[in-house]
Amino acid sequence: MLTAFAIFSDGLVYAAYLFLVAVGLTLIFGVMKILNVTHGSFYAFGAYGAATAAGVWFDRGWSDAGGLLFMVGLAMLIGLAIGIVLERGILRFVYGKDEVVIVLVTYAVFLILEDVIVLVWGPRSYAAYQPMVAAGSIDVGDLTLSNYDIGMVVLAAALAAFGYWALKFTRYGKLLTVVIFDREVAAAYGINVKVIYTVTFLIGAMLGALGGAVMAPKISVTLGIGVEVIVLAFAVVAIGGMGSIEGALIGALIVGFGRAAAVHLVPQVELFVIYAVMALVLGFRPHGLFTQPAPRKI
Amino acid sequence: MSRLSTIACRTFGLATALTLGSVVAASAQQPAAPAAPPIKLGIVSFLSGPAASPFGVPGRNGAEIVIEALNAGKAPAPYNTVGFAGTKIETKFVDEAGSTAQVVTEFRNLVQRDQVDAVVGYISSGSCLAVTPVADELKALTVYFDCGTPRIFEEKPRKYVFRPSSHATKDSTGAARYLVARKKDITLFSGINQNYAWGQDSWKDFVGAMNVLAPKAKVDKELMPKLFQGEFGAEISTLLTSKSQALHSSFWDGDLESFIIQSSARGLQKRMPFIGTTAESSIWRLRDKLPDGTIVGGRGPHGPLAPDNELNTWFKTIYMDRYGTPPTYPSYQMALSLLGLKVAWEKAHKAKGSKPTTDEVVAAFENIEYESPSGTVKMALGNGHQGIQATAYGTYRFNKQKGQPELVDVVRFAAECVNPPSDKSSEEWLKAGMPGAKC
Amino acid sequence: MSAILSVRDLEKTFGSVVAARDISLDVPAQQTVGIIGANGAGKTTFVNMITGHLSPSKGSILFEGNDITGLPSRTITRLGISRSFQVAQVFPSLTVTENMWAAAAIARGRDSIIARALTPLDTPEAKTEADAAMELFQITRYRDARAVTLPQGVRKLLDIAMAVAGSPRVLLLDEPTSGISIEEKFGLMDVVMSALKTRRITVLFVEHDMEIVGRFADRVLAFYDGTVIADERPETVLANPRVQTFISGTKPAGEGAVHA
Amino acid sequence: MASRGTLIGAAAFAILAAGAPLLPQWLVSLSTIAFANALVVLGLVILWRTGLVPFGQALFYAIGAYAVALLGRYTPVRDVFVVVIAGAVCAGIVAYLVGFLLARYREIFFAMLSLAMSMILYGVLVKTETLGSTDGFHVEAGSFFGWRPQGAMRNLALFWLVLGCCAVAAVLVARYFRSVAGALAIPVRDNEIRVEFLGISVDRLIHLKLVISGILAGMGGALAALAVQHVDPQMAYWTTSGGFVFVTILAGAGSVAAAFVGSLAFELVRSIAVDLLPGAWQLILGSALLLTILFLPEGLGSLYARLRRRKEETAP
Repeated sequence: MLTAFAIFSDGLVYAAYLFLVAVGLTLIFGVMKILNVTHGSFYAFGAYGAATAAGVWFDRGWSDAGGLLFMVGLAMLIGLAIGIVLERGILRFVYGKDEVVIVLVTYAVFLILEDVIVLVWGPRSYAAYQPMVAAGSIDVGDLTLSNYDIGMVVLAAALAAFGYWALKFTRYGKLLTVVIFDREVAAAYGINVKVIYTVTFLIGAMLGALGGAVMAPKISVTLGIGVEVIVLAFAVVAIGGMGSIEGALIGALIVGFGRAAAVHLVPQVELFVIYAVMALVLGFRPHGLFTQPAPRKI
Repeated sequence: MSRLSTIACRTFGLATALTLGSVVAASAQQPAAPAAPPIKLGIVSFLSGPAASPFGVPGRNGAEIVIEALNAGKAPAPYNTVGFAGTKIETKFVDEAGSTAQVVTEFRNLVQRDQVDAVVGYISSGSCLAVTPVADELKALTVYFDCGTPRIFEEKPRKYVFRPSSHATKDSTGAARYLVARKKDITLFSGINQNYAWGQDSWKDFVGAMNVLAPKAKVDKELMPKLFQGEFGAEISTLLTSKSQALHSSFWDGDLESFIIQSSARGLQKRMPFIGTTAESSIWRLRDKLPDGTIVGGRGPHGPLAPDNELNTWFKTIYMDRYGTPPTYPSYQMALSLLGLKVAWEKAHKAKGSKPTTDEVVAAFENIEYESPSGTVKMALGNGHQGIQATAYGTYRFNKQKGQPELVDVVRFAAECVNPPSDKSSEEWLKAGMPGAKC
Repeated sequence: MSAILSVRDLEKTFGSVVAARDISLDVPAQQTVGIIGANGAGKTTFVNMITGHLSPSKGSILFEGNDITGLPSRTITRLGISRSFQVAQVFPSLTVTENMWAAAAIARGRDSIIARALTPLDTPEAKTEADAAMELFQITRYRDARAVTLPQGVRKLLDIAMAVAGSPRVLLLDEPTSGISIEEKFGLMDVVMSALKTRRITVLFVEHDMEIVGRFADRVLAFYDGTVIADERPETVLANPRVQTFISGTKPAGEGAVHA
Repeated sequence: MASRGTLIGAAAFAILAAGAPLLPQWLVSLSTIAFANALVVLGLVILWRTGLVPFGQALFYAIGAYAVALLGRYTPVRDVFVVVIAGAVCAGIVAYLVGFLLARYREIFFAMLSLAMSMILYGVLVKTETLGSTDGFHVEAGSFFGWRPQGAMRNLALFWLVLGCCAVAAVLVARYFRSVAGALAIPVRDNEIRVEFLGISVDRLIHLKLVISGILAGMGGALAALAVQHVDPQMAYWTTSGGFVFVTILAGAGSVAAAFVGSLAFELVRSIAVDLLPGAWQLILGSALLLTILFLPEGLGSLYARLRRRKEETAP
């Protein structure tokens, strides 16, 4: 019983983490058909930005809650700034090239940004644990849960709900749906696809930075965190279906619960769970759980 | 078929040109021989990637200040001669990051292109294992400073490779000895280690030592999360459901700090003390977030676990002055490796009266015993190529008045107490019940 | 003589949508069959089932007496049934000659991938055949142009020429004149049909233009609501009141619109 | 028509082989690794011409390398010719098996699935403590028909071996490119439907390409293992695959020779970058890749130029 509850709560927390990390990636892929390797950099810059913000804020002894907001705010600003530079400075010149070539462009930018992090922040690690510590914990039976983790689950759920609402009921969301469905038709109907692209990329960049900022208090912010996150996010998105928000949510839940169950029941297999699930899902549903394969038109 | 098919090899000529061109460039790089050429050392350490911050950069920093002090002749006696035997030292720093093939290629470049007199470096055990046969092949004097795997000298005797820092077995045996001394009645313990060679070996050795020292104690949870996983919620829950009385971990840096923050937020350390075999390198960042009572090791008697001697005071001072933080164990390991090389070099130089050859330095290096900022180093294992040192563990306490970390109840274990004897591999020694251990 | 192509009780459903049903017919060798019908009447579904792009939900297809129902398209092609497409399917980044070489080479080799990897693409036979086909379809003067730059009509011809490269006995043309201006349509069809006649190929072609159907077809199948409502000589079919109502539009709805 | 190219290639090959003893040793070693990796790149070129980019080619690379290492560890087989062929065959068999699944995928899904496969192998290797886990283990120095050269001679012999393998591979791949199956790469990328309706299975064409590229990658891995004398799971990690894709882009898919030139250029650039700016070599490599894609499409060979033309024509 305890184990079942632990699996449930751990699964939720891990799924929340995965969803926060993957949602920006899937949004950008859905709209722009770009598999954005730079997503790992957004995450890393978000985490570093948040850690810097934490240093500035908490050194002055200001309030914890405000500190978290400041961290998230600064991280998303950094995400926005890098997003603008990247989209306006590089990506818009390669739109229309082969998908795989664009992946490589983002890979190149990712390599560059990895070293930019070293140049800006130096090769040392940063901590921003104040919000995590301040949030405290709650005892549920024999298990102690961190309130910060619970907050993360709430945030992920809110983000998923907001994303669903925004896509279904806002003007921008409806435009996005059209662009996702058929870029050319959208352009033919007078939708400014270029603006949609820019806005989407910036939102995706900010979401990536948000993921980093939210995780920053839980982790030691150090070199290489971006690399780990990319593959994880790719796997989640591939399982759920590239470009689908629901897919990212379901993918995150599957991997989250799968991994939690593995850690509690068969820790030996934990290392493969995510890739095994990915290979299995792709084996049966080549385009992920939530994407219909585009029919071949003759 | 002009476009569908491909014309082979048109640009093959370019490959030749590139290769030959770089030969010309390389030969142009070699300077005309000056009167007294400095001794060239290649220093290899992680300058990028996740291992840079905890190990690579402290290691490089240690090398920089020690070599600077040596070149100025300002180190305390007996290290107060300039450079190595009066000749100044020149360094070339190389990044260890990249594939093993790249590490080996860069090693060859240092030896064959840059013609260094010795290479000092390597943090990853994988790098050390890969470089070792190449070093012997090239007859290049190579001193490892941080990598921990005992396999290097246990698999085969080596000629040109030295490792004054002791290997990883003592970290686990020391941890087990400390734990058993503090908690005689321990019956259940768990471990969380990264799922890669270092984590797997550390855990295996720790369990092996526990089996000898506390045969009644059983392993409960055996967790092996992925390297750099960062999120440990499920592992912490699993441990919270365990009645273990201690938790062993060889986590380092990012994973260590993430785990400490996440687990202390959920009160794990109130239930079982945490034994961190590398925790020393993180105490200056974690400060009051590292729970009091954590058992801290530092891969040997380094940092706050180092003995109180003149060399240590000197090293701490120059490091603090330059970098603003106290040196951690990789800096100490780099310092003792360089000092060992200096001792060997000068011994060979003295015997010969002029600049010694590599083979002469190698012969002089074997079996020496010398002092370092972290105490005596004995090149006792692996035919005199592998150093052993005492080790120490302590219990963490954050001193709120001083606002500084402290280690209390520090216990020192003599080198022969935690290291296998020269005729046994670590694994055999632990299996046999640690015979011949002198404590 | 027996039919080269026989279809029995063919049916295709997509979920609850019935795209084709109750189709049974025989096509004798070297006949030219026109297929007419409004959009969505089941013409392309019919062609897709014969050529293996769609697998029938029910019924069978016999080619030269062998059951080919549900075989993959490439096997059906190798057996001797080729097709062209409503939107010309060519290799846009290759030249016309290269397109023809590719088609000729694929058609000639054995069906083993290993053998394919050992045979050069540009054998003299393949080249000769490609040249002959380009000559036959009168596209030789475009031979060095990239397919993507071709005018629509030439692209259509190339598409059909590639389909013929495998020396099929039966060829299905899916709207060969779609996207072609009215002035060009007849010229194009003249070229195609005379080329196919010299190769003695049985032809089934989907066409909206009744005039073209009347002129080139020996026989006409009229599709409506997924099935064949008329199957006779062109003049008879075109005079059929239901055909005039539902397909050719020469008669307003209401007259004769009695559902069968 | 290929005779001139073949002549130049043969001349370059002869000059490299004959000139190797005159080169500094570090450069011989570097070129050995570069040309071993070039075989992997050559395999990627085969796939890329069809529009497929695997992010998991390290799977086959690692299999080839581990095959050699395991033979050395558990059997008395030491002959380099035997072990290299064994490595290539093992990788080919694995490629054949995973090909049944992979050959059905295209575009990014192909990339992702191949990545998943290589990461599973990575996980298995990391879990295998008897093989040294992430530390990997030593690869026995091989013999050449009983001859066991040492030191510098061994490096030279290995270089000649790698060069020989490259020459054979170059000739065979160039032949393959002219064959029906090889030449259909661009048709498959352009229009799979048309290829199917002309009477050939696209999945089987791609399956064959996977097997060939797997064999090449396995051979590259086997040679790299002999040259480095060490194998570790990192060889199966996705960043290793990423590196191969990187070189493929630099090289371009235009010709067989591009793979060799590109791989050598990459190793030299990386080595110089590490030499000059040890803290920022990724920045240099990333910039090189970015600049190549953005400004030097012509340098990438004919396929790239064609791809771009096609995209310009179809772009909205």
